[in-house]
Amino acid sequence: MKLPNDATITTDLLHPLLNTSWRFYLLVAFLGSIVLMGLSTWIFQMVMGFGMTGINNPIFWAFYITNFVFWIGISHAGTLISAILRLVNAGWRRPVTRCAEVITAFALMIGALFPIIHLGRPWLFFWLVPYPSSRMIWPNFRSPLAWDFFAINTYLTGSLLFLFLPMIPDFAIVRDHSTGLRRKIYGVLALGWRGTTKQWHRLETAMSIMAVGIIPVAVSVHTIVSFDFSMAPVPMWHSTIFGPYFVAGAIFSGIAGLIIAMATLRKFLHLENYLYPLHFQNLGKLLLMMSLLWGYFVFNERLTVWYGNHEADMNVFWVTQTGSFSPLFWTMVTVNFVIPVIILGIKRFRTITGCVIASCGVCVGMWLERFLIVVPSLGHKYLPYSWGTYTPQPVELLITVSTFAAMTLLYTLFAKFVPIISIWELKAGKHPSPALFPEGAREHPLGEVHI
Amino acid sequence: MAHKWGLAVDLDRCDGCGACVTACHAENNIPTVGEMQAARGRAMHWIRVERYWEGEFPNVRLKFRPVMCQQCDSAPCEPVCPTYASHHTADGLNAQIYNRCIGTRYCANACPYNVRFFDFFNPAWDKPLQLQLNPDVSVREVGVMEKCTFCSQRILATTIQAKAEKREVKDGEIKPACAQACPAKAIVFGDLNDPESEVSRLAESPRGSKLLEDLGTRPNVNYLQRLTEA
Amino acid sequence: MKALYAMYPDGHAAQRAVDGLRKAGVTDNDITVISAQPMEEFNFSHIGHKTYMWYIACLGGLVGFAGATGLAYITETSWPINTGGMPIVSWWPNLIIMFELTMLGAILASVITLIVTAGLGRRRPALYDPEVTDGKILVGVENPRDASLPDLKKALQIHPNISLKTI
Amino acid sequence: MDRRNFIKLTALTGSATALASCGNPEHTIIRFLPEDELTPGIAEWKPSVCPLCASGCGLTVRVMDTDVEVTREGQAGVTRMAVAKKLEGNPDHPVSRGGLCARGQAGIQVTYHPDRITQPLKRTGNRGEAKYEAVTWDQAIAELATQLDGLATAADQKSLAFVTARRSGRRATLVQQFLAKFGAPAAMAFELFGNDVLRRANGLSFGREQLPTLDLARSRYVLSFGADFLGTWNSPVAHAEAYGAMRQGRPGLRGSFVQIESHMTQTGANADEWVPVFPGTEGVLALGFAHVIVHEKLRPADAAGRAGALIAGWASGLEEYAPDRVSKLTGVTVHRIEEIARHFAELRPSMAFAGGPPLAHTNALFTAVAVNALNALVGNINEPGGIFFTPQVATADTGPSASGAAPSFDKLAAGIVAGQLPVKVLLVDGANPVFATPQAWKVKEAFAKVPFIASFGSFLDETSAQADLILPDHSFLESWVEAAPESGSLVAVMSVAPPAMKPLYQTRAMGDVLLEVGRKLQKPLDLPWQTYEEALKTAIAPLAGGKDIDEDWFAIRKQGGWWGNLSKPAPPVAAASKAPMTFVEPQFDGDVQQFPFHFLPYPSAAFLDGSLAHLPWLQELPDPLTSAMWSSWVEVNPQTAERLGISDRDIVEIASAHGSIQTAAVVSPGLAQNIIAMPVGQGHSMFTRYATGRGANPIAILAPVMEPETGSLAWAATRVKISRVGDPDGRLILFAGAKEEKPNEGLR
Repeated sequence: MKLPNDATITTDLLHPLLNTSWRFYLLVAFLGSIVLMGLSTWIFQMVMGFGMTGINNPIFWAFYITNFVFWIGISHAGTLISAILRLVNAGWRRPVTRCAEVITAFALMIGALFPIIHLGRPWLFFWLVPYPSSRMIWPNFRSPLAWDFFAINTYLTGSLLFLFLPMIPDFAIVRDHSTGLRRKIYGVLALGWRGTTKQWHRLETAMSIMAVGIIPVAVSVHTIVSFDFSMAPVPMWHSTIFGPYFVAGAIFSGIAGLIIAMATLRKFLHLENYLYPLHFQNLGKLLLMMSLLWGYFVFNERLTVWYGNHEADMNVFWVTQTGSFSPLFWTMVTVNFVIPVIILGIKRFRTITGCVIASCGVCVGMWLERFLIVVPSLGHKYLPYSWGTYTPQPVELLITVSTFAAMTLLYTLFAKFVPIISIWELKAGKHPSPALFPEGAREHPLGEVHI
Repeated sequence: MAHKWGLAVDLDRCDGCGACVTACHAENNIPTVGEMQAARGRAMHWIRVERYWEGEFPNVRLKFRPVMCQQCDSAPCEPVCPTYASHHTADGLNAQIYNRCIGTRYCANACPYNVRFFDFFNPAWDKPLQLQLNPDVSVREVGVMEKCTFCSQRILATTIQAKAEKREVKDGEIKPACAQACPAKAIVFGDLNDPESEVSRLAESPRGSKLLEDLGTRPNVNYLQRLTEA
Repeated sequence: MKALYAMYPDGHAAQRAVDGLRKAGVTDNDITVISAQPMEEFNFSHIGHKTYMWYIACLGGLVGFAGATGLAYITETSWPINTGGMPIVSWWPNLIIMFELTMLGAILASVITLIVTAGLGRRRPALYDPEVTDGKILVGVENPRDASLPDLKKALQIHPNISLKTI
Repeated sequence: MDRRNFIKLTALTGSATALASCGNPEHTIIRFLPEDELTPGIAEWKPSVCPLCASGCGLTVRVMDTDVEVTREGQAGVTRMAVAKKLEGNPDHPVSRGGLCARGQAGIQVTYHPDRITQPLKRTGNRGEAKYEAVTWDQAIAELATQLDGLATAADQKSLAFVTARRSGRRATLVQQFLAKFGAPAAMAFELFGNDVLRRANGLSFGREQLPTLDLARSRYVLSFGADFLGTWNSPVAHAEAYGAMRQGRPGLRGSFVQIESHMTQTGANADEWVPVFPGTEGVLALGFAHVIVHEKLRPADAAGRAGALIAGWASGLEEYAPDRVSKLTGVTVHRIEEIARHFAELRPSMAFAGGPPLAHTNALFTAVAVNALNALVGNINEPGGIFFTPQVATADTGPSASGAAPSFDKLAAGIVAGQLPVKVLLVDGANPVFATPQAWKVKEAFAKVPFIASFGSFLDETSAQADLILPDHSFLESWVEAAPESGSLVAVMSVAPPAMKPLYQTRAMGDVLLEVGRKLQKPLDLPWQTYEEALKTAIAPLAGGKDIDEDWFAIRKQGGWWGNLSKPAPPVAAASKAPMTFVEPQFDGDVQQFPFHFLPYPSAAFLDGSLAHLPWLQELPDPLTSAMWSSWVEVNPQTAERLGISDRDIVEIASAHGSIQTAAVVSPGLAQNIIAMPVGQGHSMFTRYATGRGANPIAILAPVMEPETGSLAWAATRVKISRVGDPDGRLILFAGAKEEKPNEGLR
């Protein structure tokens, strides 16, 4: 396999931008129709009334909130991971960072949509925004939902900038390699980037500041999402472990999502020369670690509840362990823990395919985890007379499906209009900073350091 | 001195007949959701008579407990509402401002008593059933939370009347629909800040206890236990 | 003449040109080096690496923090709603919002600094050559004094087949 | 059935305006001037009387002004009207004392029911098809008059029959006078859950042919034999009020209460001691108690007096009712029998009473008399904290009495079917026998043979649907309403109240219609009154005993009735001669092998005998024990359910020798293994949009077994078999959380 040089890097990575196949249009049309279906379903739900969903008394939250937490979790793939890799300057990050950060941006947008979809009166969602209304009634900053609003917006802004800044030099490259309208557009996007040493320095500095800033924000976001639950006196919600538990789970599902995305790109954009098995193995190891961490958290949560033996908690506990929700629970344990540990723990299985299989399982499992946190607890609060059960209705299923389509669609379009691998960072790999590497050390363009 | 409205429910008087439930529907314009919605667990009863079986035949016992909003002093439903739709009033009630509610349903999750109800559809009354609607109570539109108000419309009417007559509200002058209907007089409403009021007197009772007290919600409803033998 | 520059195939050549210019008494601030990627290992790449961005970011953070504190306090006191014995201004929850806005402030501050100091988004035409993106390295001097032109030319002409360009 | 057309028809005007009012009513609908001066937004409280059951609770009605769609002279429009908003108990009324049961609260929906009959209707289709055309009142009354004239000219007045649900009060008097003057037999009062046995027994034991009034408030020990007195029996609101006082009304003294029944009722749920017995053996148990009391010399046997004399072997110490034998017969342990007996005798004042299923067996009269004897033995009659008999206001005034007593309803039906009783004209008021009688009675077939049927019903139910002519009555809020409570009060009561609001539709008070028909006949009946109000006034105003009858009348109607001590209360009726009675095993219809279960239908808390199933509030009211809404169910003991493979919500078939029904099962610990219980009320084939085709009707499969002495239906004397026929299909709707969610029980 030949190592790409500067020229081939540019041509290879610009290839998808500059020529388009009919398959692309077909895919976009297909995904787009599903997304439209989802939107119309939502409108239908608003017109007919929220009763179209399976929500009832007392299960007031279900699918939509599950999706919300799930997508916010997925969003923890990119920015967090790439920020960490940037800070430790792991060379192998270079081809990975952008496709990771894109996931964050889009997953956040989709995730942030669900709290609005789930509102009884979605057309009033802006009452969450702190603006000086006529009667000067402001949002209630005691409400975890208000915290969500701030946290998600900060994280979204940060992630978008974090994604955009490194794209500027690449836009410049596209600008210089294209003509006509495309040249104009990318010219604007490139903000007149030239590539002077000063600009490179500023860019690098900004990126490291952002990296430092974005990590605590990412952690805070999912902690706050977990507060949505742990702040309420609901059996098995009201737990101090939820913060780290959710963050770990988020990164867990995030990495899984990233692996799937990378494998897809590698296959369809023919990036075999850039995304090596090495990357998947590294991410696979990361996933394995998170899987173990997740198992550790679940064990903690369950064991403490079981020892605490509080009646209300135990009702929920048994319903999930052996009751009507147990099939879901044990599926979750299998696909989140057993399978990943087997596949990723054994080197021979830690292939690209292996990683993808494990990741798909993890995505399913993490969705189930959120569902199992939301629904059984609400269905089994303190007074058994007011217990309830839940069955999802078509609108919820359709909207859920359509968001997965939306994610794929956005990703496809992005890969179409932006080099999915940061060109300049790949090239920069050839020019390591002497501060970081001893004399004679040489960083392989794809990340491995050879001394 | 500000009022602090509270209820005392004497479970030894309550015979579980359900008069309070229908009375509440009649007073507060609570819609009947109908067979389909009831089957999906959306029946709205601001007050419900919970019943719990104990033991097996023939040594079987049954206990009734009317459960309405407990109007907690530190109510879990209040701080979680992002729009202040669910908030605390000066006389100690957990008020719900329907127009401020955007329907996050967070308050309902936070409520340990499950006494908050969500309007899944716009309420409808087959004509001319709407003629019965109480003009003093607003009808809730789709997508908002609603709950027991201790019949705030009655509280308001009486307090205004008292003010107009330049006097204090007399104990027992205000009766929520449930208390007024209850044939066994099991539900007593009054001002807990007034040590002379009957509800305060009953709150002193050794039989008295509060529902899910250990959650620290500090409810304003006192349940007087039903005695088991003579 | 706006600028005088030449394209070099690799970092070593560019480095020699830069050194030449320096010998010719041109200060670093007047030397423009443009490359398709940062080239940390070459001395010329350190031109203009001094920046206060970190401090500005911290400043932005402080602004965000102050803003959040103000927002929380003002909004919570502007409508003194009955919270049933809980504090009107409750700092523990507010801390979360303060934290988020602090980070937001820092991030925005650094991005703005980047845009301003790196001269991004400016309209006026600047010294540039698309060949850069093919891997060539541009070294040049903007608005040279006519007097010094010969020296500059000599300094940039490190090799016969380097063609000097002007705009 | 073709309800759609029916609604189109009856709601003709209403729906027309409704359609027109889409958009801007002010522009499309004529606005009539308000008939009376209103103070906008100010509520007025008017007295009324609740007619939904026989208790006769006094109401106060909250009346406020509202826009109402009405038709005046056939012109649809909107007017401002004072309409009822809420019903409350009348605090001054001696029966309700300010309280009101769930059914009473929902009573307001009778007036505003969307499927009310709004004008006279004449049948166009076949019977039961419910195809009607609107006619004017003149036409309708003329029609009825001609039918009656037809009988008169044929000198066949005897073949006019009148079926009603009420047995007392001026309305009954008016009917009775009408029939008497016309020369027809007396009206037939038909109630499924009637208490004729108890009345007869009280007549025998105490000379009072009426239901007892329970002075619970002052009692210390209450012994109830199967009576659901807090839920559906006798005068529930009065009982509940007194019950509250009994429990917590007396500082330091809490009355205790023992319920003896074979199926847990809402009342039984409140008992300190719940004693299940074998069905039909309650009387033996009562005598077992008496035996203990007498033998332990707690009371002398002769203390029972006249009541005791009715029991064979009373004087000789009730030897065949020794605890061990009683224990065998009833399934109650000897120890328990003795304990309860001692408490009953020592914790005075005490009381015992029987009602419901125990009095729906073939040996019911014996049971009732036995309980009476037990009461008398301990001396609880007309004693504070014991049993009283409310002094009855004599509302039936002198006049010709009906020619010949009415046959019991089953005999009437059988007679018609067999052709021995040629009923030519049948008038129905407030009763729904087609629904509330066993199919074995063939009531529907009987009605099919009657040439002309007229109904005064406000709704199209199974019986009205058989009618050729419907003369819709006002709702009770729109008309003069009265009740002469038979029990529930310690003083004499006559509840009466003027209309609380103006009529919404072209309906007329049944009393006025009868009076007008009487005038319109070829040979006018010259009844002593011109209007129903007059009929009420003449009898009730004098009760006050004031000088100016009009003043008295004004005061009475203002407070919603008259109550107080009668100047000359009616004396007890003389002792009817009756041979001493002895216990005979209750007879059950159906072979024990083939039909192993006792079938126990019981009045449902929401619908009583089914007459209230059309009220949405009551449909959605969770049942006190099962929490079921909008559905019917059958209760099965857990062991039985396990044995038959039945689990909650499964669909089961209940078959008696006379038919079978299907409904959902509720596994309940509140009844014995050999009993299954089912609430009455659902299963209407036609009763407005809210009740039609919902659930199953247990009365249908009851055996035509009668209590021999009174000829009333022994509705607890049927045996059935039960089998699982299907998986849960969602027809049973429970408000309470699912019971499944206790998965840890297996593991602990």
